[in-house]
Amino acid sequence: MTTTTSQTYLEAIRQGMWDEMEQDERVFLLGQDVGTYGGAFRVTAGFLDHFGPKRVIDTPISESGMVGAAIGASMMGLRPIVEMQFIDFISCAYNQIINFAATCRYRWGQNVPIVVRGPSGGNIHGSAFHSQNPESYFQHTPGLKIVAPSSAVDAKGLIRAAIRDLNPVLFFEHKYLYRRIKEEVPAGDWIVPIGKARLARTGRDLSIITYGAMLHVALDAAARLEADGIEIEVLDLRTIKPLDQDAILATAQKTHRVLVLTEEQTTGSVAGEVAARVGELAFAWLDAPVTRFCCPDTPVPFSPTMEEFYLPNAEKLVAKVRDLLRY
Amino acid sequence: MTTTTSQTYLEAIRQGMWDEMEQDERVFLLGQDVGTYGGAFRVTAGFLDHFGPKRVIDTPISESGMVGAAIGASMMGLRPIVEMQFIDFISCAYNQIINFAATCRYRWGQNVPIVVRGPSGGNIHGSAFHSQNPESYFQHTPGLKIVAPSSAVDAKGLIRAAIRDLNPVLFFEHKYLYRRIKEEVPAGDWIVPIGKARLARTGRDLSIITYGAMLHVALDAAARLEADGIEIEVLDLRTIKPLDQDAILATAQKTHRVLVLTEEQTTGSVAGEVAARVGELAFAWLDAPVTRFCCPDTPVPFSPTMEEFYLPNAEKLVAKVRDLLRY
Amino acid sequence: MSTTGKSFGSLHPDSPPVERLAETQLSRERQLDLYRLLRLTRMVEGRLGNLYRQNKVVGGLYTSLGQEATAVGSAYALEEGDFIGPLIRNLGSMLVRGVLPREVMMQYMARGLSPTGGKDGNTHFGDLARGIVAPISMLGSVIPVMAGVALAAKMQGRPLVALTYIGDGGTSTGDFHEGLNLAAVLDVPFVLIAEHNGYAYSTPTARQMKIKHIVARAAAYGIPGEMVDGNDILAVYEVTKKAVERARAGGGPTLIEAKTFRMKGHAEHDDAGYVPPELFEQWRKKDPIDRFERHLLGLGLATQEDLDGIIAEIDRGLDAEVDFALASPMPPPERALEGVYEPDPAEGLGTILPDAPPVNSQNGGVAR
Amino acid sequence: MSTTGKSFGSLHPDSPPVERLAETQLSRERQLDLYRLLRLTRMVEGRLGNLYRQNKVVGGLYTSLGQEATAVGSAYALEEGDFIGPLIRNLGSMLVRGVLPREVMMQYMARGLSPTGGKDGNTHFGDLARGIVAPISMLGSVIPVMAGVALAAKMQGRPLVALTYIGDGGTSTGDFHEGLNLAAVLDVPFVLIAEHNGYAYSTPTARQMKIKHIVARAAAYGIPGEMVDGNDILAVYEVTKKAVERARAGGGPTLIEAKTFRMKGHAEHDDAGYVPPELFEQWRKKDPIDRFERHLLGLGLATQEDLDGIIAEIDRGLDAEVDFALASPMPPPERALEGVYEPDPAEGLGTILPDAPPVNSQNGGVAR
Ligand SMILES: Cc1ncc(C[n+]2csc(CCOP(=O)(O)OP(=O)(O)O)c2C)c(N)n1
Ligand SMILES: Cc1ncc(C[n+]2csc(CCOP(=O)(O)OP(=O)(O)O)c2C)c(N)n1
Ligand SMILES: [Mg+2]
Ligand SMILES: [Mg+2]
Repeated sequence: MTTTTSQTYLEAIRQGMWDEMEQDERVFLLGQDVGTYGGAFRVTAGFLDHFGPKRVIDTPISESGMVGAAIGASMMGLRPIVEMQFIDFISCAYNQIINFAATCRYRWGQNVPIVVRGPSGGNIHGSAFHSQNPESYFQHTPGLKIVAPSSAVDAKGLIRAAIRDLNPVLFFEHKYLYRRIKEEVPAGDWIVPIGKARLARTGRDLSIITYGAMLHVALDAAARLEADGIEIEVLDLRTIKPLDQDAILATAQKTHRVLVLTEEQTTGSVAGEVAARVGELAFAWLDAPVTRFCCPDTPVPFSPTMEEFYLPNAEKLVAKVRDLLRY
Repeated sequence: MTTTTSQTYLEAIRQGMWDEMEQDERVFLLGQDVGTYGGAFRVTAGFLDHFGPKRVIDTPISESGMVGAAIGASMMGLRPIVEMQFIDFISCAYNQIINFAATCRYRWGQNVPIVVRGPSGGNIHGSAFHSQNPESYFQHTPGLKIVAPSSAVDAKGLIRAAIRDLNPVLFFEHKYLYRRIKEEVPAGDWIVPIGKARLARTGRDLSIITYGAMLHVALDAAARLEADGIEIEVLDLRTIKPLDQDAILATAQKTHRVLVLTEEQTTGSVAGEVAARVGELAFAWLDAPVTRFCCPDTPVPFSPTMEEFYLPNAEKLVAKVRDLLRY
Repeated sequence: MSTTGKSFGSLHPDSPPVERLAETQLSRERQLDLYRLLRLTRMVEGRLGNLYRQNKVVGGLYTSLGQEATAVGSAYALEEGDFIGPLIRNLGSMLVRGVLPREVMMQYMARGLSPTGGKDGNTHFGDLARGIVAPISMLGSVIPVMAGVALAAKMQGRPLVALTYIGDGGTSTGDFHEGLNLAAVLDVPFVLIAEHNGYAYSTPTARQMKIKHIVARAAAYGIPGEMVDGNDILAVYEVTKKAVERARAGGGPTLIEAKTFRMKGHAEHDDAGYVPPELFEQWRKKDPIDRFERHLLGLGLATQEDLDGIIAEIDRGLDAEVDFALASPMPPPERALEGVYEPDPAEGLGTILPDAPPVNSQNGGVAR
Repeated sequence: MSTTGKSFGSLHPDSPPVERLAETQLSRERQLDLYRLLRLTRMVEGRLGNLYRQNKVVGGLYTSLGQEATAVGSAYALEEGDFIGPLIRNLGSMLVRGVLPREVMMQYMARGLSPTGGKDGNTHFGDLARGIVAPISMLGSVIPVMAGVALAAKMQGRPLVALTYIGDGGTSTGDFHEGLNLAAVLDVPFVLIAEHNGYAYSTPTARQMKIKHIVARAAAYGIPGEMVDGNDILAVYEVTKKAVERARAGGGPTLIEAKTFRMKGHAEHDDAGYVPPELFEQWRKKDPIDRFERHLLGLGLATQEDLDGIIAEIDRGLDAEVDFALASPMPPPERALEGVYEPDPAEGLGTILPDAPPVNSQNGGVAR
């Protein structure tokens, strides 16, 4: 019998970090406004008071500097968590992440256990620089791990796993989910392992492979389609790198039809990588083309009318699924 | 009757830039050591003497600053060409490229006609930071164009097209080809259009889709396979963004078997994007899984023994093709 | 660093009733024009605040309350043909360059007739015809870009100056350093105004840098530095004018530090609980509009009626602007797909070389 | 900026025959040890040059000829437990920290027994046990990383100092600024040596920055700056020692500018045709080894025989190192696949929460 607490996605992340910091004094936070202010989204509210200024560090506006410092500190045995105020600003730390953090282990045997985390994703009318999903910028880089939870439980378990991981982990929180999701989260010291997808719904007609905020779009669409007796299987990747290839191939082999749904511009997307793998490794089982449903190849538009048009939603997804079932 | 000159890949790029600078006084160069020294690879040797220090600017070691300055200058009606001394250092300008250069047109109607170019690719034992193929870092970003020529003729025609293009163009030269390729290049004022692939070899048994240095590996393998009566079609993408989807689908429809060959780590590669498109849009024609042949998911290793193991070559490719033909 | 700016204006809270702002050659008319622009800035932001509270604004609202003089005074020192790269707190500089209040309102409300057609929000729009380059959100990034504008001007022999802004927080970015160093070493006509307003979001300057005065960084680039009372609009005008003239005359870039204070939170949602109330108290006394009014009235350059008249006229104008903006439609959804790339010109980009024929597998490997 | 470094050493080419280097408390033994390390650096690079000309080196060869005193003297001022982040021209600092010549040789020859197992080349290897962090090629990037090492030390209460290097060219990178500012504002035990050697590849300092002395940048971060004759090994030692002690005592970072000169091209393939021959002439007279020898001999700290003895011993040692390195095998090809990720510890990362059961489509949408 485990006790549970009702927690939002945001609270779960917060709690996960809090618990790790309580348990492991090597863990510390750095980022802009993470201390006094508790973070732009208040993810770290209360941390400064509780853990003190040594472990909760307000930094200058220096994303590259922050990540670099985290890399150095991690080599000394600490476990830094770097917050990007919005994940879009990770572009300013690109070099440190892909060239420094990601390669030390391979080049000279030095692992770099850091977490870089922050709010990603759209649907909050944040326009081009406060809505990005940067997972595809990094999916190509060996040495990185990338996580993108869709639920409070996963968010808590994965942030704990990310902090304990011995490699650099990029942890992309979907800000649309921060306060929109509330779940019973079990108490206790547990993790959700990096690299494992989760079957969110079983079905035999078609598989939707997705992650993050889109998981909820997929479940919504699946529920709608159920009325017509259509059984949709939904796989929540949870980890973008390394992909859980076994789970991906298993669902493809089961339903023979795969739609990959992600909140990214289509070209060069994570969805493309998933589709390429399914197409190559599950070819014999496929009854229809592996289909991507992502955003169009444009920056994220600001105005709600356009952003709604730009983003996948359940209604559009239902139509895509019906098309694919007719193939 | 057109006259031709025998030119290396490097000379062709150099000549293309030279001709554009002669014809169009808006075109200018900036980069580290591009002036007095003529560039680390001597691509711009002689430019300073001929065009003067106003149009050939040695800059500080500031990749982000260089690209930013190019963006600003382009808005004023100039046509800057920024050299990265090695293309790997483009990671330091990532933010300026994906967020500034790529989005102005969409957000406020301001186009940004700049070229960012430099030596990419491995096989010269340059290790992790002098061997990168960064096209996949950028393929996801709407607003960018990406070019990667495989021949001297294409290099010359495409650099001219890139300079004339009204959008930001990333021009990735493969340094392994710089002096290893020599061709007859026609004289005169012509371009090779961005966005058009080139059929490098016709065949009916299997298509290899590739670009850059790997084109030559593909042609080599195709020639070897010809001895066994195997007809390989080879498509040279030349442009990575926007992809020539028509040409890609046409060859897939023709041969029913597609292998995508690129010199990148496999996951999140351009090859993945091509494979995803073929899998989705040419599904009905496929007799075998679209197969990627890229590098393993590791940084580029330094030692020749390991780098040879890491890189695709004709021998390995022949084996892959035979496997795929047996499917 | 030079701190000639110190001679302008006064930071003393106990300044005498007749405000002694910096000396200026500006005529009475131009001073009243400056006053109008300063007032306009505050009043436009006031209207935006109303719209925000009415839930008409999409996303956050960022204002420059208490620091309007920096943006307005500096932009006023420019000539037609010059370029600015304003940040979110520099609405005033955009109004100086002719941006209409409705444009900003429609931007904030994501309307289809906004300068970006609803594609971007707030002050993030540009218009080269009016000499405005839009920044991106990533702080610091516009500095090298404006250095590039200045570089082009120099190359083209155009006698213009590029001016941009950075917050105290933004000075910590790599692009601040790369951009300013590049501008300095290439000796381009560039002016950077560092708006030192005490905080970067919740982070006080002492956590941002170990120096007290940002102007100390000018010496790191070998360029002149000026420190100015950012709440004395005449001082800001004069010090910028001097820098702009030097730049235009080929004297290269200047870094100007304007001391001011952000009188609200970072954005409308932020109650600025982390700012000690005394600081607000102190700085309220130095309000740039109040001070400019005391100067104008004290020196007999304007009567209270003159000022009231200006305010009333702005108010009337803003009613119409708000009405227009509110009545304007949201953009059509499909516009989301438009405008990513600049198309090739109709005549193409040049003669296309026909591709060499492919090797033909059926033909013994010979080109067909 | 403070320029206490100026008091150390002498930049005058016409220095008297008995070299007057900086005053030092270093004993005769330690001075001879320093001499050995200085010599060793030059001789190891000399051997690498031979190997390069024999086509045994894979890729380029980068040396520190003429500037060895900066790396050696500064690293010599550190204690065991301190950390360095050496760049390509700082082989000397690595040798000070116990790196064996064979390690560097095998790195340059891409051998399987090299510290990176052939995965990376030249001086790009690290070893925390010896306090060495490997940089990446992107200049400037190691500065924030070493600031992070220092930050950790401070947090952990370990009395150690992190020291790294940057070239005049590398100071133009954003990471120089972000890293140094971060170190300054967090007040961590960090020392940055800016090696001002006249050129960045072919680019003279005047094209890199508008300032003459890099040390002018210390004031931009509110930290002490020191300028030192980089070819006076004792001066470099002393000034670094002072900075390191201050840092260790909680006094925060220091920026040290060492004036020196790159006596070759950027790499072995570069003939440095762009450097005026007079400059080489001038600086040859200031060769740090010659000067240190004149000091040792002139003050009677060593005889020519002593020095010859040291050289001969190094030489014998290097013969063995070269032989070992040359005889060592290339790495097995499949090693390319190894070592990208650190595996989870055997016991795992914690208790794994079982996943909630999926919704079951066949069951009216209820979890099965
Ligand atoms: C590179 C980057 N990192 C983080 C942010 C998030 N952010 C937006 S405004 C701000 C504070 C800016 O402070 P300052 O530069 O002092 O300007 P002010 O708001 O005071 O005018 C931050 C951290 C950003 N926009 N860009
Ligand atoms: C970010 C980055 N840009 C470009 C380069 C290419 N590069 C390697 S060394 C060098 C010159 C370095 O000059 P400096 O910093 O003065 O060091 P020095 O070689 O004189 O020791 C350049 C431009 C690089 N390594 N990193
Ligand atoms: Mg501020
Ligand atoms: Mg140098």
